[in-house]
Amino acid sequence: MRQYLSKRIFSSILAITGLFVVVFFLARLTGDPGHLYLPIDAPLEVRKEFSEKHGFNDPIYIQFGKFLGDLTDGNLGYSLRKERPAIDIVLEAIPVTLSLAAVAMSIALVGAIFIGSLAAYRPNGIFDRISRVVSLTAASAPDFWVAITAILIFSVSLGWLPTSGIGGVPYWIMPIGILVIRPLGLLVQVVRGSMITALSSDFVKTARAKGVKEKAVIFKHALRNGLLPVITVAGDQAAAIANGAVIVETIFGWPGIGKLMIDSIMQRDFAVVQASILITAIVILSINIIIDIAYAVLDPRIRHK
Amino acid sequence: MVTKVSDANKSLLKVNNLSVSFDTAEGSFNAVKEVNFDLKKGETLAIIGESGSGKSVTASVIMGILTCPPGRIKSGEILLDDLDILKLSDTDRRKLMGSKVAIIFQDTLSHLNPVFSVGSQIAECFEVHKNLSKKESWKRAVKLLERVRIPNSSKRAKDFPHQFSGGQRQRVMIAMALALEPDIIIADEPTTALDVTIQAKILELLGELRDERNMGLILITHDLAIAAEISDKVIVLNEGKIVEKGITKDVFINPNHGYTRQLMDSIPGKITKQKKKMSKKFSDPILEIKNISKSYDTIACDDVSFNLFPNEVLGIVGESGSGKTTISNLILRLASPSNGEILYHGKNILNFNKKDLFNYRRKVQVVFQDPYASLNPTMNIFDIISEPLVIHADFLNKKLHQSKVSDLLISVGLHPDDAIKFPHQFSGGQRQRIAIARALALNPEIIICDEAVSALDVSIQAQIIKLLLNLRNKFSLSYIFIAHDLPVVKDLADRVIVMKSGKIIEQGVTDDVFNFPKEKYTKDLLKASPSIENLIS
Amino acid sequence: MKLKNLSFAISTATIMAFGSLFSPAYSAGKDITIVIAEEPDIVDPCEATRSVVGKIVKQNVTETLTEINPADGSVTPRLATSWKQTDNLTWEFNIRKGIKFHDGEDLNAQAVVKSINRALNPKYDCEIRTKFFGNIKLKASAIGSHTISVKTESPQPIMPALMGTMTVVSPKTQEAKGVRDPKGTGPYLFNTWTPGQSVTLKRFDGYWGDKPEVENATYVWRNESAVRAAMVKTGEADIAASIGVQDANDPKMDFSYFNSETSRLRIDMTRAPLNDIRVRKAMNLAIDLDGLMGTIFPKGVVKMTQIVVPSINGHNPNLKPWPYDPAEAKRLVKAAKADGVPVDKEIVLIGRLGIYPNSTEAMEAMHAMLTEVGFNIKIKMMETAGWLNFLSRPYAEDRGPALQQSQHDNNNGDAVFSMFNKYACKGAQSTTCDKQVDAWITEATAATGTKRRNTWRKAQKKLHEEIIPDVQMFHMVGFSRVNPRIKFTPTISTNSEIQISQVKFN
Amino acid sequence: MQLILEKNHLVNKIRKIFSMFMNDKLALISIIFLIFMVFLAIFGPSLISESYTKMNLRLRNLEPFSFDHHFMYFFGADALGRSMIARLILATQNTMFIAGSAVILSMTLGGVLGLISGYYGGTTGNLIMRMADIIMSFPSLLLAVIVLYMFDPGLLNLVIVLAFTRMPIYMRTARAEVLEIRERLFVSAAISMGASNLRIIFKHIAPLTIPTLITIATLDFAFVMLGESALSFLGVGIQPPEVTWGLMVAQGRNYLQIAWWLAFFPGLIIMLVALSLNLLSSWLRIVLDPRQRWRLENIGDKSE
Repeated sequence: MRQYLSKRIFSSILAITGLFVVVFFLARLTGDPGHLYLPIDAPLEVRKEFSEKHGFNDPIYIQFGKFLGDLTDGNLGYSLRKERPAIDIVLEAIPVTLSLAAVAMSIALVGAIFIGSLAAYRPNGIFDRISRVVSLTAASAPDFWVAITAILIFSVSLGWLPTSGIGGVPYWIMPIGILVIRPLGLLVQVVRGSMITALSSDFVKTARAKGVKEKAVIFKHALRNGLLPVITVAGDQAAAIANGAVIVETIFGWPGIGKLMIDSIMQRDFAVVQASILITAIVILSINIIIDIAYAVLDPRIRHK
Repeated sequence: MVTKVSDANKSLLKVNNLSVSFDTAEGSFNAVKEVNFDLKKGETLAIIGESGSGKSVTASVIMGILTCPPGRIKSGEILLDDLDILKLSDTDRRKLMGSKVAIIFQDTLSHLNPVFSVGSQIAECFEVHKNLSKKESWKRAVKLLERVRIPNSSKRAKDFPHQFSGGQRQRVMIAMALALEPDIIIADEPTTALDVTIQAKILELLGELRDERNMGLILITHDLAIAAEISDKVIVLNEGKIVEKGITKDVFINPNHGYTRQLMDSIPGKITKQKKKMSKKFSDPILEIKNISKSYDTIACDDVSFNLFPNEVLGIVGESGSGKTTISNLILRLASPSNGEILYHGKNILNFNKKDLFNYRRKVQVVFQDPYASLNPTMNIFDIISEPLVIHADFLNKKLHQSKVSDLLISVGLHPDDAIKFPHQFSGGQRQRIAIARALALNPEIIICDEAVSALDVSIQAQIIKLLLNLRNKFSLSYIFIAHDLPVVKDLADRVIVMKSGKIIEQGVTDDVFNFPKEKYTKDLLKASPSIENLIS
Repeated sequence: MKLKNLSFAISTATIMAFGSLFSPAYSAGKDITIVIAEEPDIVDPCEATRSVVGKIVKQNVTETLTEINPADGSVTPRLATSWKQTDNLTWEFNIRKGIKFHDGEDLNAQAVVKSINRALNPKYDCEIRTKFFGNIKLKASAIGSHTISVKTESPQPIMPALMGTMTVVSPKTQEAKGVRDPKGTGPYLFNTWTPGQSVTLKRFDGYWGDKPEVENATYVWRNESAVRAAMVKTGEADIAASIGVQDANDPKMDFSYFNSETSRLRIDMTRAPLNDIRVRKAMNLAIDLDGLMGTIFPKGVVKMTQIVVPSINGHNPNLKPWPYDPAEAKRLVKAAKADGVPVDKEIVLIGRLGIYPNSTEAMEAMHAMLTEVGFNIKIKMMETAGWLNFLSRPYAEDRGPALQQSQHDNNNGDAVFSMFNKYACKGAQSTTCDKQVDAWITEATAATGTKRRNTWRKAQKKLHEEIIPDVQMFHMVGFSRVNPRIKFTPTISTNSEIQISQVKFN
Repeated sequence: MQLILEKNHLVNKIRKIFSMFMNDKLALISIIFLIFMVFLAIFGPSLISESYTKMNLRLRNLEPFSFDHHFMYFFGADALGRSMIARLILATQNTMFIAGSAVILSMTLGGVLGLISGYYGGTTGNLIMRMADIIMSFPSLLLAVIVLYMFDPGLLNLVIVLAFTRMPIYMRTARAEVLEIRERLFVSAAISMGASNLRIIFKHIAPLTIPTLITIATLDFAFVMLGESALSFLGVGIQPPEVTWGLMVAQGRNYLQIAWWLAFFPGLIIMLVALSLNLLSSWLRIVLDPRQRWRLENIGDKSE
């Protein structure tokens, strides 16, 4: 297990490095940021002088070399736009997204386990059918559309919730709600599937033959096994929820990493793009490693490999 | 005293007119038809039947773990202490499960929950039924493990099912069943997957415990020999119906029903006489195995040498882990040995170039143990059987494939129309025939049968063995016949090799080895295999 | 007793905590909330001409030397009380006396000079320099305690208007680097900035002018127009600067106003078939501007005849907008085709996403109408950076014929801020080169008074009638939503500044 | 005779599949709906007259469900007065094309890469899996945005980008399946017959992975559609005058207060298609899992 983990960490580092190089070049291929920094009417000479000064005219490999040099000093670059170290900006944004994602994911997981288990107990029963259609319908709608409709309904028409922004519990309800539906819909199906498998496993028969109560059969014997595939999918959802965060943060004005990335890509604020991608990738890969550990904790067969 | 006697005669369990059906797309079929039996204290009832005979379904019904749907109990009652448990509420019934009646399953790896330690799974019985504290339950669980002779039990209790060997897991299962000292234990094929020596020990333990606690034991098995060794009473099930019923000795000595007789005839070790007619002319060996060794994590095969002669059946016997499959893989060049050489007609196959190897593969074919896994489920039978012909395209004109496949199907006892079907439409025995047809397609010299009949019911086993013998005569084949089951080898092989831990322990002409074993291990093996002869004689 | 107190305190605290948790932060009292479209990345007053920064700091935190009256383009005093031109190249400004910066520094000639030098420091790419003073060599010096002189290498007759962009900051302000806590002389102090969430301004008690009513102003930002509009509707915000026309559906709170933007399609005149005047004429004739008004474009837009809006000095009021005459357009296309002009060639219509509300639909409409008269148009909508690559020189050599959706904002009083860049031979975004127009631009730039105005007007006329470098569209209107609890009328300058001191409560 | 038998077999097979559909009414409705949509995608655009797709500012934001105009305006008209029905049909073709080709492309590429990685293992296999890691360690939406900023958001690029971001799931699944299938006996049997690597991969292993991959692909189709609409929201989706449902929702969102139908109808269709695909996929999963198939076989029995 330990060997597996260290291998996993090593390959993650490899992946991050690869991603980083790819993004560096990709970003630079999207064009000279000088146009964007300067006003539209800026004279040609000013433009030239600007690119010269910030090294945007250098060949890309020289830019990369410079960047690597900075990196070895622990410097992730400096945002020309915001005149601050990129890492500061990213570290400000990441807790927002993390808390948003953590709350959303917890709700999705708990909800999915509950709904999915009940649905699996009587496959094709009425609860199963209803929960399937409802969860899948919700997960099938474009999220930005749901978000704006929700604002119009719950804030403007009904006045129950604030439209947007950061604050107490009411401010969380809509963003979380939007962020939850897709993973919830997906996870309900995964839980349902793996619980059906678990509930029809032989060891469930053994438990029943022992006279174990039905509740314990479902929530102890079956669930513990049924959770394993759920955890894997939940891990894959980590990156997907970052996608959702881009949309939710943009609409609800949450200063998270998703919005930051989109904004900085649009503004060609390369330092911020790179720093945020690096941090996001580290977070996502860490989550995956944590999930591997969780998997091993839950499944002794993996632990002893 | 009087009460005691009547007590002893009282039935612990009575099954009356039990009928169970299953609903499928093809319609509903009756898996169990009006089954009656009873069980008394200290008594062992063997339920004998081949796969699909309804024996396990009966056990599931008694334990209340039949999956419904698709299963459906149509009629009948199950009296446990005069209480019809089919009429009880789930809660009341649950109280009896494990405490009055407990079950031991065949496939212990899947029947034990993989994510809980064995100790906690045994302790759960006490927590559920006796409301004991966790600590006390654990203590008792450890004691039980000790009773079923798990060494170092206080430590092993914390281990998980996958950390135990098959035999040990079966002991854990038994411990779990014993936990609440039930009146009845149902053992559903408890030893099927185990080696003979371990099987003997488990059966011994079960008998011992039955006597110690004066329990009733229901032993469900397909193996007549096991039933003969351990049971007092026996019922024979065929297609859900009881065809024969009575005291074990009576049934085996004097079977009434045709099906029982057929089962008795199929017991391996009886075809011996037909085989003897074959005269053997020792010529140059086709295959010479010289000092081969191979190790994976452990040593799988260590300095093994033997020869295979034309038109000979060579049996290789050994328990799991003895290295017999490794040898098959080495000969098939699915793996390479770390040492030694394999000569085919005097040429070392390990030095073969691509073309030589390709030609070699044409001459050496294989039939694997598991007919469910050895046929590609996405290909139809024609594609499967003709695949060797497609690969070795120069062997036969493509236009002739159709008729060749038809011929092959006929020669293994199937119908040419079967060619358009898919593997899942066939039974295990039929699939094995298909695998044999495929092996014959290229007119090979050698067929390696790697546990080719182990997974089959006895009656089917007998048919396949007969088929193999016929084919040998017809096509002058040589077989390497690998098995863990000694009687099967006895039926078929001209010579036998006994293996243990990667080494050849003993080899010789079949009858010599079976009748006058030289090595202790061979003797142990022979002794451990249950047999009806003991009962009859 | 103590225990009782404690429990009372705890329960009160809990109630308050929950209260604040469960009620949205509605603005109340003398505080207002303003919701804008995007977060400022920097708030340095030197960037105040950028609309996102200007809306926060301009005339609120920092003030300019002069101010331009949006109604007629005239220049009025702000921090400078008066000014005069001493010779062709030199201007003198008198600075208001007795003013202190937010950090306690005195406003005097030295401070103003320092502020100008800071803005024009080539090490700092501040927008005042890059946008307005990029081509001007300028030297500012103090010639009295409260008088400065500004000397340029070439005549700058509109120096007072240019000084309307020059924000004055405390002399202690850091050089050559943007600041995140600007100190000016304005009626509001820059109070807090929580990145990603809000900026707050607080009333400055030492302000030299009238004491404004609003005590605290909070700026928040939301990308979606619908959300901005909803926030004012629900009372979460008081002013939503710039909302889409489709969201401006409540006459009680929505204002429309000219926003000084002029929208057009720039024609790349260097590429066939666009180098043929009949083609350019046909394009203008093909557009049903009346049909677009009140549908894709808001009702109040005005058909343009030239790049600058009517309030700008140099606007020619005598020009007539193009009529909608598809038959004539088709005839012209046919005629051009007959002369061998490759009118069938694919022309790319480069649009920019979100340049104004409905920008994509607008391009779809333009596409439909141009296609109708026989052009082969392909729409290519781009985000800002990509779009910019096509907008300014140097142009790609291998480019094909293109129309570019663009919008120009000039609320600085004079046509000079538009004409050179758009239409001079060397203009950064010009594709036309007419010697006559070029000469007029040079002439008008150096001239003053009526001559200046008339020269601009001549140039406008020729461009409109004989050169036709644009498919002309509209002088645009903007929409803002204002909470009825306050009195604030958005104007043409609301795009670039929101003077909180003008906000009154109802 | 062979032929007749084969035909019968085929008929039986179809009958069986049909009866399995009959047993899951939701799946039946889904497949009928999807077939209708495919039909619409292929033939729809040629059936609608050009006049309905033309700008008609008089009918701008025409309200739906009115009979005053031609039935093509029954679902109202958009901001340029184009018939919603006509637009939706045009969008069907584009959406189906984009999502369909993206899914097929990513399934094929990802599947083959996964097969290779699983079968050969070693450095190549690891390298391929690291590639999957890289793609997965980053929100796909942003990757797509970056790439589409770099290249035009044309139809082809859109397909490539969407396919690329969905690839890892196929790579991982195919690889995992191969690692398992590779150990099965029929593969050993094929090797001992002398079958070549290519034959083993494509004849023996690939067909077994396909059902799983197709199940994922059905789901993925929905994901790709939603991803495409998210790209439209961010402005890098398909470019007008081409249209997809996603673009219609993205453009219509601005009009939610005054013309809700602009975003509602395409949103509804996306939802219905995604839902149908989801239902179909869960049906497929059951059909392809022999342990669960009885659920479908068995219900019918009772209803008969």
